[in-house]
Amino acid sequence: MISSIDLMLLSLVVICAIAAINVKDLLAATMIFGVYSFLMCLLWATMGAVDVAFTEATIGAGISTILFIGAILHTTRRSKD
Amino acid sequence: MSIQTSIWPLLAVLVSLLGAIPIMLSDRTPNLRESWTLLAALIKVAIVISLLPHVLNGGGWEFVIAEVVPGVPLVLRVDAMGMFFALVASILWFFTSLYSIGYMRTLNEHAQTRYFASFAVAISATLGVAFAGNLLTMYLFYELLSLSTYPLVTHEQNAESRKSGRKYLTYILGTSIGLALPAMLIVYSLTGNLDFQVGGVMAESGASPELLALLLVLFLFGFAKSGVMPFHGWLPAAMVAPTPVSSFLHGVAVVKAGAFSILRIIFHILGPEQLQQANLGWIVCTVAATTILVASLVALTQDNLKRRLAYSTIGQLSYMVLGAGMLTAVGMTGGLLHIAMHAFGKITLFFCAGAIYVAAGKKYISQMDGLGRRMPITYLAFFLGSLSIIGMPPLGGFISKWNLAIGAVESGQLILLLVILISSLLNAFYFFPIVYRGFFLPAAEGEPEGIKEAPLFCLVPLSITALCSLALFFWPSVFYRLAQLALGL
Amino acid sequence: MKALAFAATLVTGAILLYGTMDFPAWGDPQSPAATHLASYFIENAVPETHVPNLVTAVLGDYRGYDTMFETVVIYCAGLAVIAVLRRSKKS
Amino acid sequence: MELIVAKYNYWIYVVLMMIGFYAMIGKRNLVKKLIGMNIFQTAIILLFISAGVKHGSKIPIVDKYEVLEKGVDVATIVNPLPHVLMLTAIVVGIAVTGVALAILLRIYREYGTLEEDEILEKLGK
Amino acid sequence: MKEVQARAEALKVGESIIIQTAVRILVPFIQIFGLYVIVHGHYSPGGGFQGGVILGASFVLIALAYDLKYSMNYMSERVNIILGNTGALIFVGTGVLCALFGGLFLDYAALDALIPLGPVEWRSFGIFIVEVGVGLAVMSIMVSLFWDLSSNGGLDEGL
Amino acid sequence: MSASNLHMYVMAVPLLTAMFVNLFGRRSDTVIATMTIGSLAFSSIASIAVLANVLEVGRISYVAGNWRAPFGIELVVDPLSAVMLALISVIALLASFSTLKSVGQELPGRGHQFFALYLILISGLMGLVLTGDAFNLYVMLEITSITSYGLIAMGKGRAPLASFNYVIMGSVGACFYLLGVAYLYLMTGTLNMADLAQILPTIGGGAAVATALGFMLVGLWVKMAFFPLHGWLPNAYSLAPTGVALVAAPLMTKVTIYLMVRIMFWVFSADFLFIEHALAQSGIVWAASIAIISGSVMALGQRDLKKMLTYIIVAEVGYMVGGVWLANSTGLTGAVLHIVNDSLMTLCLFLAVAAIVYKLGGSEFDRLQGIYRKMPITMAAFTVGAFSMIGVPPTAGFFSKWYLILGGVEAGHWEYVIALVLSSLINAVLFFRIIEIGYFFKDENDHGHEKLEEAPLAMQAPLLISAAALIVIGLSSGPLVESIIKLALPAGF
Repeated sequence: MISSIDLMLLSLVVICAIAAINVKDLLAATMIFGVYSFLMCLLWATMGAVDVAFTEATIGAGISTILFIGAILHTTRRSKD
Repeated sequence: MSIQTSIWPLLAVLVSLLGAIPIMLSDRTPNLRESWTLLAALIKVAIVISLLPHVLNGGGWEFVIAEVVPGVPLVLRVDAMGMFFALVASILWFFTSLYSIGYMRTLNEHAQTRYFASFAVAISATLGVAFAGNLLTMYLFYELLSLSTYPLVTHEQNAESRKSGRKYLTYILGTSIGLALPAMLIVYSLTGNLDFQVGGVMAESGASPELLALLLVLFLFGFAKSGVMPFHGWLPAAMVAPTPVSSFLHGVAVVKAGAFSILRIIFHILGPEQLQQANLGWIVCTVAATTILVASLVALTQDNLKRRLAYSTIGQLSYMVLGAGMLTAVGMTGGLLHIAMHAFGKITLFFCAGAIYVAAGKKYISQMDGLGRRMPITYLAFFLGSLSIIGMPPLGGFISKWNLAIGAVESGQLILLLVILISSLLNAFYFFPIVYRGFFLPAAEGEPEGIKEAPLFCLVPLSITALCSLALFFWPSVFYRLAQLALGL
Repeated sequence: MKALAFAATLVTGAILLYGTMDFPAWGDPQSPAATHLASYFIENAVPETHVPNLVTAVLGDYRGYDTMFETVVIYCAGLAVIAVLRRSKKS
Repeated sequence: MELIVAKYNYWIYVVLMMIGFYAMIGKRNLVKKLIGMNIFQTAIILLFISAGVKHGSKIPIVDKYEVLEKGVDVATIVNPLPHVLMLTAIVVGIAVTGVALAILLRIYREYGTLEEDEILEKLGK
Repeated sequence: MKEVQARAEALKVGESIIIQTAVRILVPFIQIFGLYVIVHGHYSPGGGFQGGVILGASFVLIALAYDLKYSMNYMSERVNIILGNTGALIFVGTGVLCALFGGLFLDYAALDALIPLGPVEWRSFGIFIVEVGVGLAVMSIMVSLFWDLSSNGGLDEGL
Repeated sequence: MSASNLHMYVMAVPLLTAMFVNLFGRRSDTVIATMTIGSLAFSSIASIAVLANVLEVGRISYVAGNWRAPFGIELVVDPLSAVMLALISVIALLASFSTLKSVGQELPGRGHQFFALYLILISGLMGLVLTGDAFNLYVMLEITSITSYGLIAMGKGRAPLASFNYVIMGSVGACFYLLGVAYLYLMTGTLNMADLAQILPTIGGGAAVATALGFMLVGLWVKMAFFPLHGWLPNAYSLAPTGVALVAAPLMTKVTIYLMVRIMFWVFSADFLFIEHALAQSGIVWAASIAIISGSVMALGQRDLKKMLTYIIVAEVGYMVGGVWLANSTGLTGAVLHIVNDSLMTLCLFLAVAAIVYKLGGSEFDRLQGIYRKMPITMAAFTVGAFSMIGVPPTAGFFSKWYLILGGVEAGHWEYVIALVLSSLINAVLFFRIIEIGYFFKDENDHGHEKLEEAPLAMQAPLLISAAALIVIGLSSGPLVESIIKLALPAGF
């Protein structure tokens, strides 16, 4: 009994992960990583881990992304790989 | 045999180590510094001699320093064999100290404080090797001796001496860590014990002959201070050191510590009996005999006096090893005796070489024509010393060589007798020309006038040691008795 | 370099997959993870701490020691960032 | 088939972890390495969280008075322990990320690039 | 950096009056929500970390909408450091206090000796205390992380 | 203060002090110094008391929050962890005198940040040795890592790059460890080490448990810089501010080795490790032998004293890992003894380096010419440390090497014995090169009366104490092993 929502989320997560490490633009990578975090957060919410989901939403998708962006704007967006 | 606990062995070892501290502190006042050196030397001789009677009566002294490994404490034990070596070393240290003062001052050497301090540490370590009660303690002092003589070898601080220092350490530390230490650990893991016992601790271990052979080889080459080939290269290199160092290194402390260690191992760790049963004496004998012959031949070709003496030393050291390798009572006695006899002879020779350098500034034999007429006392002493080394009566060297020869006959290996005879002949070949040139050849053209005997501080010690060599022929009984006791005869 | 990294990743992944063979089925209520410590917390957390949010109860009390160091970790991070990055006003 | 149904979740986690791991060791861009690190960490968190899942159970927040009076059926509630652990792990993750970003900025100040090979080139000069 | 700044200037992102006003209105609510998350951690998802991050986010928001200098009117560097330290100190201090009052480390029930509430209630209350500590620490550190990373350590100009 | 909390205070006092240092140390270095030294002195005394107590009464189980063991987080004070606790606090105390000086010179005005991180690092290390909970271990691991990332990145020049490398490698290590914990948790449902040790034999050693063990070990190996996972260490330690290297070099790798021992014998069992995975066992001894030799050889290529020492650390890690995996009690005794001795030796050497860097501004070989004349006391202590590294009796290093080699002989792992001996020889080369440069490289007409340039007393005193400790510990290693180390070994060993 593969629940379809689970499977969908999981495949999205994997796609996001691959995209995040393969996009050449770091800012885009960071944004994709934010999406990844948010999907993770949904996944955990479906697993009943509300606290973790909440934390991931605030920390992973929120602050962490902002910190990445802050750092990238002060350095460079380009990436060779 | 009554073993008494006493702190005196420790004091005997420590006296010069502690002496190093005031020596270092009186850096700016040479007179005071050298009084400390002499004082320490005197006290040391006194302590060692005061320990002697009890040992001669078959007793011993013991002092446990610390319990470091289960079953193997750091312990000093004065037995006959240790006493034998300690007696030689401490007496000769006193003379070397006297001689050093004269030598160093006349040449106005640099870094004399470091020199005297290292010297003090080195003699401490030598005595430690002599008095060590087990293999671990001996190893400890052996390493300490290597390290403390390193600054002496590198004394000149120029590129050549640094290179020699490196060579010295490479050989000595390399073999002791690389070969002797594993061998020691194998012995420990077999027996759980590293004590020196008459008959050897390996007696009960039931080790196979192959293992015994491996251990023997590891130990034989592991204590490379004994200069057995192919680990002899450090010795000629170490000749860059000041002559008192060379005399002490080659006459007494370092090389004898190596030979002494090998003898100790054969007598008291591996055990002559076991080696005899496993029929392993030939390994030692082959190595020693080869070294004797090759070193004597090489010595013939050397023009630098100190280098010639160095190669001579390499050869002579192997006599001691050879004696042990014969595994017969007489042979082993001879080997042990040769430690003392050679020490007095060789130190005289080195003292003379130093005196010649101090007085005439000459290092090469080819330059020494006619020098004997200007420095008669030095040359006479040199003559006596070389006679002793060659093994001519009436000098001490004869006694040990006689024993060795008898041992060779007893063990039925006549080839060894041949080796001894040939080598003695070679000894004569490389020593007599020096004396001959000194007395009978005319001095070279343009020789500066006014070369005369070295200062008194140099001259007195070398005369005394030469006379000692002579005396040992007539009164060898103390050393003879000690050697007998050491072998449990 | 990349090939090496890829190979290392594959090997590691294979080992991890091999390890999952023994795992209890996903979401199994009888798995050891769900029974051993967990049941104690679910049963006793509320009576012992009067906190209805079990996660908070375990976080704040049973595993308060962890949480304390978690705070210290974040504190260290703040401190480290200041120490590494901050430039003094003058320069 | 039974095996796949029971375990497919775990396998996907492993794939995720390996994506992160590869980025950490294989990518040359330092930011990419960091993103990889975060992916790796979240994947591990996912693994932990799924260890607490029970089929047909509720979130770990209960009614205090009901529990005090009647007790609670263990099987109905999700295991809270992994959640606790993973809260800690998330916070640790952000802390490391923060410090790493700060170090990144310092590196950029020094070398003006975030590519490992370019930095090494500059060092070589 | 300059380039980014120039582009931001051109787009007038940082100074959009709509955003600024929206932020100004939103921030108090966000902060109240953050406080709620902290103190209501006992009964609902959330707790010190989440609440702390939300509180921190409110300051970050100000800094994003205005600029860093302006946001430091709300919380200065000094206050930030003091709050961060205080937060961590509250947690560790509570633990040590429990030990000093004869219990084991972090055994809140031991604080019963201080004010008698009953051990179980003290545990609940102890969790509350440490959550507040966590909240404070996380808030100030999130803010400080943002400050430093978004201004490259200079604390002068934001993103 | 009740005595049962004493070991807790050992750890908590530096932690609390860290925050106070950050709050109040901004203006005055004296405040920082007083607080740091005060708290560490307290920790040292208390930890020695704890050690004495533990040797008397045996293992103490302590649960933070007063929840019984598998539910709350258990702190374990047994002889082994008590030894480590005492070691950490004493070494940190000795190091911090020097650190205070060198930070004052290298990082003026940032002492309050530095020492807050520094104290948390130390208390994190203490937490690591105390913990009896697999997950808490991860948290403590991250504490020590994050503080050291920050501390290392405070250095100049290439230090941030080294630190970033360390971040990546350290995170890989920590993640691997956490993965191992996850696997164990999935299989057993518990995190407490003692509990794990009870449950693991009942479920049998399947693929998941073996994987868990593997990942935990690899994670720790990354953290301890076990060859070939050592890449981050040399740069990180040599480029860090000297004060960091002073405490990180002696402690970090050794504590990680302690953790490996802890995981191996207190979570898994010797049977599981050495009998069921005999192949891995001998494989790891081989790896350790290679680690020893390559660490030493890489050290040979260095032209900077600090960097050279960091490669020696890599080699020393090989010693200890090999000793532990020899699978006999002699080897393990040697490894544990070597943890103690090696931390002291490294401390001694790094204190000397700190004094040199303080005076000369660097430790490249070229700068060291004639250094024995300028800093005779420092270099005398350095020589003692060097002898100990080489393994010259009666310094401490000899005796741990003794046990390690003996263990190798007993286990029949000759490659390990050869590696140890060879590395001793290479160490001899390394250190005599320094001694030669420092002592005998001098122009001919120098008569050795240069101006003394000794480091301040605050740097020399700990150095001399550590050098003396090397000899004292060496001479008393018999009683030390009999009365402490033997007790610290796992039961049945």
